Amino acid sequence: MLLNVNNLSVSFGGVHALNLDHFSLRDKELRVIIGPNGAGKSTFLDIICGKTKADKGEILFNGKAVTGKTEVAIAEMGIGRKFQKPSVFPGLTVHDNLLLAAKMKKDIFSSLFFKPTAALADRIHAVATKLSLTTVMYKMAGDLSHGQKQWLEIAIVVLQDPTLMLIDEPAAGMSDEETEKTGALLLELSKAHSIIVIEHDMKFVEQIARELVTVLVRGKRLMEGTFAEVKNDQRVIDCYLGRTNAQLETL
Amino acid sequence: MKTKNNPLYYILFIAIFAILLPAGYMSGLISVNTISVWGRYFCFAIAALGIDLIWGYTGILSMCQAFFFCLGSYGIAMHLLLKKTMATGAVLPDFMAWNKIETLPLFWQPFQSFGWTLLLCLLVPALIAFAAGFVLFRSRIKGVYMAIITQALTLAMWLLFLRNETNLGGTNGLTDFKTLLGYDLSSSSVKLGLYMISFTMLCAAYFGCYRITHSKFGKVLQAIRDSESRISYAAYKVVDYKLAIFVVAALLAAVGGMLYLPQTGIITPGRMDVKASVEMVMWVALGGRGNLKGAVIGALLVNFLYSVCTSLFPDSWLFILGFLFVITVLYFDKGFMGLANSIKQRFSTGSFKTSQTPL
Amino acid sequence: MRNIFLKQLPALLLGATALFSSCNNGTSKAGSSDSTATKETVKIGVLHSLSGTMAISEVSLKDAVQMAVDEINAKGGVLGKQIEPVIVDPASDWDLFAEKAKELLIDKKVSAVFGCWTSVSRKSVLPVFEQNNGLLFYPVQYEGEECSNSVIYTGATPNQQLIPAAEYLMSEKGGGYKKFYLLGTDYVFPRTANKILKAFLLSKGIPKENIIEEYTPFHHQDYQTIISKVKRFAADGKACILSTINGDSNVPFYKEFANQGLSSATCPIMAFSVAEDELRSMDTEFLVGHLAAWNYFQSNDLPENKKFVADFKAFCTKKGLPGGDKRVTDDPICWAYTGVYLWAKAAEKAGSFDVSKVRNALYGLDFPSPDGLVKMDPRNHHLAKPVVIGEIKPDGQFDIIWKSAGLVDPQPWSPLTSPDKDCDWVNHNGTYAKK
Amino acid sequence: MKISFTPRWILLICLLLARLAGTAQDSASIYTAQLLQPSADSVRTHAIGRLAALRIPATFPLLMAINDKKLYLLDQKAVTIDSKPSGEGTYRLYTLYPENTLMKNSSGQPLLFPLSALQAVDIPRGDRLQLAGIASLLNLYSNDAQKRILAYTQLKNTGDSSAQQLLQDALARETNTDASRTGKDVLYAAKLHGATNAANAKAYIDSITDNWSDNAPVLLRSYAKSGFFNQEVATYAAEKAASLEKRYDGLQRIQNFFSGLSLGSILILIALGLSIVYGLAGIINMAHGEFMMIGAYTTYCTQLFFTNVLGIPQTDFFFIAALPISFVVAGALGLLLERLVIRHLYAKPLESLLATWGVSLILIQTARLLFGDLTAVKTPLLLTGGWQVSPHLTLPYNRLFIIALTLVMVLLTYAMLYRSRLGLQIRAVTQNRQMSACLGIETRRIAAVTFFIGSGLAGLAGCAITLVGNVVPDMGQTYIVDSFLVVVTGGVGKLAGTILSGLGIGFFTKVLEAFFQAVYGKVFILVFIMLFMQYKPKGLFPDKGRIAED
Repeated sequence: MLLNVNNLSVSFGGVHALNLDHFSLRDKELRVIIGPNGAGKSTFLDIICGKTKADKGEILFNGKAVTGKTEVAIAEMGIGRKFQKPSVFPGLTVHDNLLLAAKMKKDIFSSLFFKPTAALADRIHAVATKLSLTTVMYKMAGDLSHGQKQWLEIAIVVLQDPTLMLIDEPAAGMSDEETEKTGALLLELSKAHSIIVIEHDMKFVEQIARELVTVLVRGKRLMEGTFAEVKNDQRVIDCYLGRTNAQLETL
Repeated sequence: MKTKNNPLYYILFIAIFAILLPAGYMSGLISVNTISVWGRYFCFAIAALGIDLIWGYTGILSMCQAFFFCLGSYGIAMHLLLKKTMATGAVLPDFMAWNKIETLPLFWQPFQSFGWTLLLCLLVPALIAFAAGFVLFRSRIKGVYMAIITQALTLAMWLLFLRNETNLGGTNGLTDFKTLLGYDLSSSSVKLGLYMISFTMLCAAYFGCYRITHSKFGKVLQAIRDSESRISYAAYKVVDYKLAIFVVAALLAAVGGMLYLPQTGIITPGRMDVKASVEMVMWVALGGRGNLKGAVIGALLVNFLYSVCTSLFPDSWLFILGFLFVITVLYFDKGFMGLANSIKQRFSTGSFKTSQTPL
Repeated sequence: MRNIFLKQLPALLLGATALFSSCNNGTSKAGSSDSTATKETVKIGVLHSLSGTMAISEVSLKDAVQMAVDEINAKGGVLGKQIEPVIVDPASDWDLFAEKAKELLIDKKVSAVFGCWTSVSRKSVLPVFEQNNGLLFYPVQYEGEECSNSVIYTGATPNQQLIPAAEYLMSEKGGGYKKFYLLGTDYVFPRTANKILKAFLLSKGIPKENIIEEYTPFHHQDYQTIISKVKRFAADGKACILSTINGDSNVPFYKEFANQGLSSATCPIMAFSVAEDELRSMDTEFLVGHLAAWNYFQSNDLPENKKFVADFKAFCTKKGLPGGDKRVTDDPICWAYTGVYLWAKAAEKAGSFDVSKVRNALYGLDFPSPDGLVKMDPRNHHLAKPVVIGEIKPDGQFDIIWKSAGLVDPQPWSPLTSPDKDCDWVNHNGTYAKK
Repeated sequence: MKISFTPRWILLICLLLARLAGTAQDSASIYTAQLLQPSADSVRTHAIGRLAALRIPATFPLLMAINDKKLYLLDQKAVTIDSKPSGEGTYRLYTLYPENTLMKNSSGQPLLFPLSALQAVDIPRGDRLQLAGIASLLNLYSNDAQKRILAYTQLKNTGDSSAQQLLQDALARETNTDASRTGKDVLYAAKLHGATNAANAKAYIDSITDNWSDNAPVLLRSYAKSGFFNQEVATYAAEKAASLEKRYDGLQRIQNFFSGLSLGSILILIALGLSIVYGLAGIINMAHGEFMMIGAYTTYCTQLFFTNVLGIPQTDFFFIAALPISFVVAGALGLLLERLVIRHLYAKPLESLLATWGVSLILIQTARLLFGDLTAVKTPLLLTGGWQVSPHLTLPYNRLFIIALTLVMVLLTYAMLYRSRLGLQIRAVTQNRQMSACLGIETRRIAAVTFFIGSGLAGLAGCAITLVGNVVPDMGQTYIVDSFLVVVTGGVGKLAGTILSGLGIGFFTKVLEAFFQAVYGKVFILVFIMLFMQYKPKGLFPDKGRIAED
């Protein structure tokens, strides 16, 4: 197992945001996590990548403990993260965004005396092509459309070349066509990387969920299974329907 | 939109300050006083470059640059004062003799040698910046918190330097220097020399900062400014980068201070009070932050205005500066350089880009 | 694009040159506006802060200098020349003091400069004056221990203010006080003043434990802790405070003093930095009955003074200055005014505006100031003058309760703290070691 | 009632009296009369000299009036005035000789006269100097308790044995507790030193201890050192002194505690507005201190308005009026600033810091041009002096008032924020601006109202600060960095945090000040805060949850 999570819990001001008894991920697996709002999906990824500190529990990545490490150390272990809200460097060009992300030595002196190499340029170009960013290479990242920003962030994660990618709602705010393209891309990436994807869009989930899907509800793991199993599970349906009803009632 | 680097700006700048002004002095059109005054502005501009690096590029508003500036000044001042004291045959600088101090305090000892002085002038601010930065950045203090804590740090140091017991001359500071490395500070040629050194240092500092900001290191800094979390998930140690640039900025401020001292002839804690530290940031804000040219021009222009206005409009110069600050922040958030760029664009493209002036 | 700029280059260079020359000439406009261009003039510089924190005190000195200049000009000027004051604003910025001093001496070539209030501003311009052979008339009481050839100190030296005040408090008439709390703002004048006072008190047999020295930062507003210390200190009577508290800290200090139940009857405060001009619009209620030591009070009833006070009020009213006829005179104002006359008289005596000649003419020169006849020291650049102690009245004026018998000679080096030093520019080269 | 004796009449009567009896009392009458003779200089000098030598208590009030330069004639009768005016520039009068009484009218009310109605008698300095020797005795008969306290302490120092009787007489008349305490101290000390056996000495030591005066420990210590009777009495005295000192140290601690509370409440008062504005609008208002200055000048102007326009000086009404006025004026100017400048800068804290710094320069210079000088507001009579809890502990009324005002304002702010609809809207906008706007809250209006309240609170703080300090154009700068520290330490936009950190910083400053000098106290505070931020980088009460960390 690449990732092993046991008894992980965190709470904010008395509310249990996450209380996960067990979660594991194989190498080169693409796992989709679904669940209603506030189920603790993003919090789970936050804990893995070091943004949020867990109250208790352990996370083993390649057999090494992740909890308690800094974001940088975790990134160096080979975990990359794409956020729900696209997080890029708006004041830099797309090219510079990609250049900063690319895997290389990242200490001060290497940065100060960095010289671009042909191999690196090729790599950046290859990833940019894959994500249709070549035409906007020298545009400020802040001036990109929402979808382009999403792709840029994915490109940033890809260039980091992590073992495990944590992708939070990649299809949010995208057109159907873009969504499909994103799905295809994720599937391709999963050949070389382990990926955890959080998604709401069931159509998209159906496209990419070739293996297991995990359902989180109120911070707990409700069930785990193939997409078909999950789709037909009564508890999952209740949970989603109940949420819809609740929303209808409040409106 | 990046403006292409037009070498003409540099030619113009060097022509005015390295040729026109000294030539004006030689021919008697411009007094040595004016030369000295501009030499001092250059020192401010050097410090302003540091502020631009830390604030404009990295997004950390540090209000303690004035303190680092003073550290540089005080170091050189201590050396000059000891030299002068030795020349007159006394054992201690006169203010210490009045304070009934018998022996030279330990921390004054190294300043008897010029080499040590230079080293300490750079080392002390760097170490303080490192220590303060380490504590502040490690605990992820940023934004407003950073600004206020550094301002409070400056305030505390100001209070400390005001005290006579600190043995740095209290409110009177250090003054009345005679020679630097044997050159008479009051002679016109030395003043011109210091002016040229300051100008050269400014150019060197500019070049250095230009190289830094255009390297990948500079891009990491801007990335920190834009999204600190993103860059740390990309495996960059943000604390290291911040610390490095904080130290560089402190060094630039100290260099400015070191050159400032012999041209002004006095350093007092007044150089690092709340007013002084905010004003230093204002130079960069007015010139245009995140733009090295802006920092230099801002520092030169604001100080020039200050000198002129205090003579011409003693009652209303504060209004002029105050309004300038408010209007710049409100309407030209990229400062003079942003304004100049948008005007230039208007001329070159015939259409006014409103994106430059958000309302 | 480059072409446009190449075309603009000469114009820009021209513009830049214009900028610098404006920098050079900019300041002359301010001062010369009311000078008489037709007659031959002699320039003097006025270097008082007109903005910033020190403006409160220094603006009045600028007015006093201006008034003296107007009077002298009305009487025909000096050596047949009208005086033209060049007024600049150093803006309470110590570095700017040095810059403006250079401007006055090098660019404006003034014959003498009247200015500065704080010790730090004086120390800031001192090297400028020494290097450029200038002459500064400094009108404020100071800590001594300085003896520059380029400064004429018309304010008091420590022995002309501090020592008589302490002597008075120790005397039978003054209340026979035995315990002294030396309280000041933390800067060089209070520090040096208290050092001299302490040496004096110790020499008079006051035991060490009966003298407390304490300092507060500038603009200190909260005197609770200190006053409760004073209260304990004064519990067994016979204690007084010698205050060198500066500027805006005074009101909170006196208020807290009264509110914690102390009064001038139980523990009087002798202030060395509170004069009529500061009391002008202060709430004097808490200050009444406390003391101050100076060389001059507006309440001095000499006819010369009555005329001076009336003239000053008339001058301020005529010029439409803030305050108008409610303006008051005080010690520094008197000496700023007297300074101009001393310079004019010395120039007449020397027959020249040359700095060294004027300086030589100043030794031993006397002048009927508003404070009576005062006399320059025959050997150094200080002024011999009477010492007075006053009690604060509700109207912000002083009741003179003690006056020295005759003029008190200045001692720039206090014999208490520097017994081996003296200042003599006639027989020695400034400060010298006494045998 | 009108008394119309000419001096000559008095002289005649006095001479007559003197002939008849020939006692010292009568010669006093003669000299007293001579004193008031307008023409005879040498006679007067001699008379004062004689009176000083005779030391007759009945003449003391008169002599004291001379010594204090408060001798007046009212219809040719020698009178003196109270030390402080009672009413608008009018004074109560006392007759001086032979009776020293308060002058009343027929209905028993004290007569009030302005100084202009009295004829001041100017006794030359030389004459007055003759009284210097007995000044302390004279003061025993002063109407001013402070003077009497001084007199008692001076009697002790003269060590005059004949003075003991005078002291006892005076103590019998004494009405003021402070003065009586001081007097008793002197009396007991004299008796203690004159005690003839150990039991007596111990009894006096007990009396001194029970008297609880400021000076008691010093007295006992010096007695213990002198070691009169035997070691036992000396030890007894030393023990008593030690126990007293311990109690006094305890009181001193309470005083320090109070000082901390008072400084803390000033900081809270200033930081309250700052905190709300920052929390809501993300504005670092560097001009906040200047709104305080505006509040202080408003108070000053209100005072001027009351004395000069309404013509009612010497009342406390102006201050009561100034409280709401300064709130409204500062608030209104804050609103203006919000309209003109701030609304372009929402959620841009660093930009707002710079712009408002420019505003503060403008405001300072405007105040300097308008008011020019160092000014100070008269403290309302009600708030002068202090509540004397014990001889060692005085809590000044002005500071008590500020603490109370802070308490009230904190409660009002709390009620406004957590118990009103407006507060709900403010909190909503503070947490999520966009969402609030979607829910139909007029965020702009809410922001403006908040700015009004924040600036108003600063104005109120300025008004309160006139009670302890003065009014100068750059007074705001003194407090601004400190109050920002309070906000930052407490966690921005957190009411509870602001209060806690304000009190904390106030206490710490005062505690440190008691051990070190004021300057080092400040430096230490800063170091503490920096270390504190290591553990709580977002202040005492940071936001929790996922959103907070973006």
